[in-house]
Amino acid sequence: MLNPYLPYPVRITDVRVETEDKTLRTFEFEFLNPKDAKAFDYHPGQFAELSIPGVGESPIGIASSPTEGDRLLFTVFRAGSVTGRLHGMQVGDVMGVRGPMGNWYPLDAHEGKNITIIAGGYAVTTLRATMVWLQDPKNRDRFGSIDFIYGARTPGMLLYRDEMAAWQKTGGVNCHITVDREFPGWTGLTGFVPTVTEQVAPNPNNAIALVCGPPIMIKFTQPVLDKCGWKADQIYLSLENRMKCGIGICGRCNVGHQYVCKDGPVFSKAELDQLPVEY
Amino acid sequence: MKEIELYEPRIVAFFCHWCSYGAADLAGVSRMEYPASFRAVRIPCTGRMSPKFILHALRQGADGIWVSGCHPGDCHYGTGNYHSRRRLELLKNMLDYIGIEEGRIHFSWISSAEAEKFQQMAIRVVEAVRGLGPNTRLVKSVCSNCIPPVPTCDTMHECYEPLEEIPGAPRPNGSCCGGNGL
Amino acid sequence: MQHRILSKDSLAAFLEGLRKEHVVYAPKRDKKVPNKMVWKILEPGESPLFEFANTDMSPKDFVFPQSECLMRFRTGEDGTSVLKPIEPEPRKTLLFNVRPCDGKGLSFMDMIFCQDEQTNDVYWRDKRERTLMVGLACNNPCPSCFCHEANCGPHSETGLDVLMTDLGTRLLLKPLTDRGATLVDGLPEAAPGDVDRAEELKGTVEASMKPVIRTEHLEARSLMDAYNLPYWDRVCEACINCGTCTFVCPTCHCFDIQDETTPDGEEGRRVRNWDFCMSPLFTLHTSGHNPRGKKMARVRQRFMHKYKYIPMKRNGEVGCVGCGRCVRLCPVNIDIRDVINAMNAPAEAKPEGQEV
Amino acid sequence: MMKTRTEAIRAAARTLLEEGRVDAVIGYVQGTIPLRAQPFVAYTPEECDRFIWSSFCGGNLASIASGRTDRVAVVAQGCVSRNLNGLVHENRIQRENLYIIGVPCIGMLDQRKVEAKLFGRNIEFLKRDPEEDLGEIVVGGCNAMGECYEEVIKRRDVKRDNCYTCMHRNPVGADTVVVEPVSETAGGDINAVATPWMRFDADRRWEEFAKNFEDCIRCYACRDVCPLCYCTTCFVDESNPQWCGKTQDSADVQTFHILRAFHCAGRCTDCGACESACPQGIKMRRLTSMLEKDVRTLWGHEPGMDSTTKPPLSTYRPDDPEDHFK
Repeated sequence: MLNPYLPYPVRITDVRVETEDKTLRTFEFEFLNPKDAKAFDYHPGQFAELSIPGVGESPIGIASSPTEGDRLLFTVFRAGSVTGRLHGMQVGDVMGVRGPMGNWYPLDAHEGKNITIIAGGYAVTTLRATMVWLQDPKNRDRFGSIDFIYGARTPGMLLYRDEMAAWQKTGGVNCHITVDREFPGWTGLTGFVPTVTEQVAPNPNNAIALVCGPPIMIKFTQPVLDKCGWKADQIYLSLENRMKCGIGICGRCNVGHQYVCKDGPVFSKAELDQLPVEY
Repeated sequence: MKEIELYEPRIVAFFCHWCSYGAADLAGVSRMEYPASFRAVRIPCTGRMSPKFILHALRQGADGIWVSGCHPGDCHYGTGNYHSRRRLELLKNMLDYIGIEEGRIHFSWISSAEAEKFQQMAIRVVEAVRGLGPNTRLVKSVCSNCIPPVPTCDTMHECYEPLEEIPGAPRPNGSCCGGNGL
Repeated sequence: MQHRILSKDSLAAFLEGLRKEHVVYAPKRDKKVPNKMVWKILEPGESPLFEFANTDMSPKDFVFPQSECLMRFRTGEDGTSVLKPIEPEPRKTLLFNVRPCDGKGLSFMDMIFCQDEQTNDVYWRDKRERTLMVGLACNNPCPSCFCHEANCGPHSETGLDVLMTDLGTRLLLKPLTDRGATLVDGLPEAAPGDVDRAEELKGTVEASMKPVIRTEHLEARSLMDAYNLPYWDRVCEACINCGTCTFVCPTCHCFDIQDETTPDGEEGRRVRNWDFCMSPLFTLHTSGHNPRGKKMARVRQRFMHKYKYIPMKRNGEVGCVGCGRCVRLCPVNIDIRDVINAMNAPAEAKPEGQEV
Repeated sequence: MMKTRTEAIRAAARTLLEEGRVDAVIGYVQGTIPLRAQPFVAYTPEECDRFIWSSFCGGNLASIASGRTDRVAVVAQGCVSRNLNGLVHENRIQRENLYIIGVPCIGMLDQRKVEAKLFGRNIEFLKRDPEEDLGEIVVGGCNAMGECYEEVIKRRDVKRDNCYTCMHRNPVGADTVVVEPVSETAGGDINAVATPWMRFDADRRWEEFAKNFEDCIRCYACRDVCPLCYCTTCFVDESNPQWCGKTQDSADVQTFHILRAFHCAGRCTDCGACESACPQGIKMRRLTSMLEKDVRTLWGHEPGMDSTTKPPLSTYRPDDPEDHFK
C-alpha cells in the first residue's frame, strides 16, 4: 500500500542559477532509492510536490522530459518559505519529491498534428519538458511542424537560452524568442508575446496550441489566437493554484468541480470556458 | 534543593538598543559579574515589544522573560516606553491571571549608565526563574509523548501490519479502500 | 441478516462484551456546556443516552482527526532528514449510538479519501477500518434536520455496521455488515412484530419530516449559471467567514498540511489539520494573488461544492447529509436549506460578469 | 400605546431609506430556527418590514458595518453602539456615513441555556418575546409522534452571562433612540465576577485556564464575529514568522486565545458576541472581562463611550502605574 503523502527521498545533484536576478534556479535530483526512480513515471506537463522536511511542500512543474533518462529537473522561482529554503540548498543535500501529479499535455491524442507552444516568463518549465519530449527521435516524426514562441522581460531573464539555440539549429523547430524591449547585445525579436504571436500567425489547421504564462499574457494572447482562427478545443492551458495534498482531496485548488491537482493542471480552453475564473 | 541549584534556566531578555543594551555592555567592560543564563535580543525600543514576542519565547521553551528599556521620560523616540509600559503591565497581569507564574516575567528600566542596576537585575531575574524551575506552560511541544517516535520503516506498507480484509464494510466506490489488492 | 433484539436491561452486559475488543465511545452530555452532546468514552457501568438530538461535533474526528501527525523526521548524523510515516495505533474503536446521518457522512467521505490507486488516503483508510459504528435510528428528528432530502434519512443504514431502533424498553438491532453481524452474534433473534414496529416507526418519523428543500432546477442548471446567481451577493452579507459550519459538518473534509519543528530544527513532524474554505488563507497564492479573495467567493464555494461540484463529479451524490448542524450552530444563522432553495430558484436576473 | 421595539425599528429604518438618508440599514431578521436571529442588510424600505428585535440578537452588527464605505444605519443596543463609537475612532467607519438606530436593551438570552433546560425536546416556537420585560418567555414544540409541550422560562435564569452585569444597556451616542430608555445597568456587578480565577493559586489558575479552552476547535468564530477583530491578516494566519501553529496542541490554542483577548484589551465592550458565536460554548469572556477590569482600575477607561477618546493602549500618561517595573 503506497502512502500518497510520503515523498521519495532525493539528493540534489546540480544547482544552476538561471536568470540574472538569481530568482530562478534549476535543481537536478537523483532518487536515493533506485526503485523510486522507476515508480516516478511522468509525462511532460505534470508537476510534483517538492518537499523539505520541517518547512513544507511546494507544487512545481517538472522541467525535464522522461526522455532524458534519470535526469529530474525543476526550475524554481524563489517566492515563499519552501522555495526560499530550496534556493539555499546545495548539491548533495537530501530532500523529498512527491509525485508525479496531475494530467499532462495530451500530445499522444494529437499525433500527426502541428504543435504551437506559447510561453511567457518562468511558466516555460513544463513546456521545456514538452519541447525536449517532442524532439526525441522516438516522437519527432509523429508530429508536424513545431512553433515555439517564448518571451521574457530581458535577455537575462530567458530560461534555457543555450538549449533553445540548439533546438533551433538541430531540432527542426521554429523558435521565436522575444524580450519585452530592445536590449544592448540582443539581436533577436523584441515585443510582448501576444505581438510576436500575431507576427508568427500560427496556422490553426490540424494543430494544437499549448499556452502557459502569466494571466496578463494569456489575456492578450487569446484574442490573437481567436483572430487566427483557433478554436477553444485546440488550445490547452496549464493552471496553477494553491495546493496541499496534490491528490484531489484537500479541497483548495478547485476551479469549479475540477481539481487543478488531479483533474488538471492542463485544461483545454473549451473546458475552462465552462468553469469559473477561480485561478 | 540541590537539584534546583544545578538547574540553569533559559531566559530571553529583550533590551532596548539605546539603554539597557548599553548597560549590559558597560557591565561587561567594567568586569561586573552577572549570571549568563539569558540570551539578549536587541530591540530598537521597548515600544517595539509585542506580546507576541513574549508568547513566542515561552512557546519555544523559554523559562523566563526579561524586558528592559529606558527610564520613563528618557525614551530615544519620545514616548515608546510610555506606551509599552501600559501594554506590558496589562500583559503581565493577564499572564499572571492565567497561571504563568509571576516570577517568570520581569520588566525593568535601566539606563546605559546603570551597569550596577543591570547586574543586580540580572541576578534577580535569574534567581527568580531558577526558583520556579523549568516552564511547562504554553510550551509548544513537537516531540512530546503524545506523538509516536520516529518510525524506522520507509513505506507505509512496512509500517502497517496487513489490514484484515473486512468484506462487509461499506465502500461506496469499492475501488480502492480494500479493493484492487492495494 | 437476522434482526436481533436487546432489552435495555441487558445493555450493560452487551456493552461489556463490546469493550473486550474495542474502545467504546458514545454521545454524552457535556459537563461544562449542558446543552451540548459530545463523543466520550463510555465508561464501564455508564449507560448510554438514547434521548438526544445529535452530538454538536460529528464523529468524523475519529477517522479524520482535527490534527493528525502524518510523518516525522529527525536529522541524522550526516545532516540529512528524511520523512518517515508514523505507525498507526492498533486499537479498534466502536462508536455506539451514531446517528444515521453521521454514518452516511463517513461513508460519503470514503469516496473522497479513497478515489483510486493514486488518491488512496492510507491514514483515513486505516482508521476507518478500525472504527465500527453502531447506529441509533432517529425517532425524533429535530426541526433543523433535513436528512430525508439529502440522500439520507432518519433510519438510513449507509455506512453503519449495525442499525438500532429504540422500541422503548428494548432495542432492535439490524446487522448491516459482517462486522456488525459478529457484534450482535449471540443476542436473541427478534420477533417479526418487533421488526414491523421498527418499520412503522420509520414510516411515522419520515412522514413527520416536512419537505423543506428543492433541488430540481439546481440539478438542471449549468455550473456557471449557479455560480453567477445574484443571490450570492446577499447571502454573504451576514456571513462572518468563520469555520463553524465546516468544522461541525460530517462531510467537510478539506485540510491543510503543516510542518513543525523543534526550535533547533533537528526534529519535526508533518501534521494535517482541518482547514476551511471560508478562510482567505485557504486559497492564497504565495504571490499574493487569491483566486477566492472576496468573502462572497468563499461563501459561494462552500455551497457550490456541496450541491453543485460534488454532484457533477460523483453521479449526483450531494456533499451534505442533512444533519442540520450548520443550521443550529452557525453564529449568524445562515441556513443551508435557504441557500439551497435560493440556488434552486429560477433565475430572475441575467448572470453578471464573473469575478476574477 | 407604546410601539414595540420591532415596530419602532422597522419604522425608523423605513424612514431613513425612504428619505434617502442612508443607503442601507443593518439589523436583524427572524432566524430560521426559533432561538436565533439573522443579521440582515436592507436596501429598500420594503425589506425593512423583515426587521425584528428579539432576545436572541446575540451577534454584533458593528462588525458588519465595519469597513463599509456606503452610508449605513445600524440597529444598536448599548454594547453595539459603543463598538460603533470605537470603530469611528479607529477610522473603520466615517461618522457622517453612520446612523445609529439606538435600541435600549433588556438583555439577551443565551440559547444554550434555554436548550439545556429543554434537553432532548424539540424547540419549534418562541412566544412572548421580548418587547417589554415580562420576566419570562414561552417556548414549545412537538416531537415526531405529535406529542407537544409548552414551557415558561424565567428570563433571569437564561440570560447571557455578560447581560447580567451590563453597565450600559441604553445606546451611547445614538442618532435616534426608538423606545423609552431602560435602567442603565442590569444590576449585576461586573467587577465582582470579572476575575473568577483570581482566588486560586497559580497552578490552579493554569488548570482552570487550560480547561476553559480545551474544547476549542479553532473555527475562529469568536474572532470573526468580533467588531474589534478587523486586521487584514490575523496574527494566527501569519506564516512568516508563524506566531501560532495551526494544530490542536493546547499551546497553539492557548496562544490564539491569549493574544486575541489581548488585542481587544481596552476596546472590548463586553457585548458577548464571542461567547454567543462559539459552537463549543467556550467562555472567552474569562479573559476579556479580566482585561477590561484591569483597564478600568489602571487607567479608568471605559471603551466606546464616545468616538474621540483614544483607547488606553494607544495613549499614556507620564504618571501611569508601573507596579511590574523595577
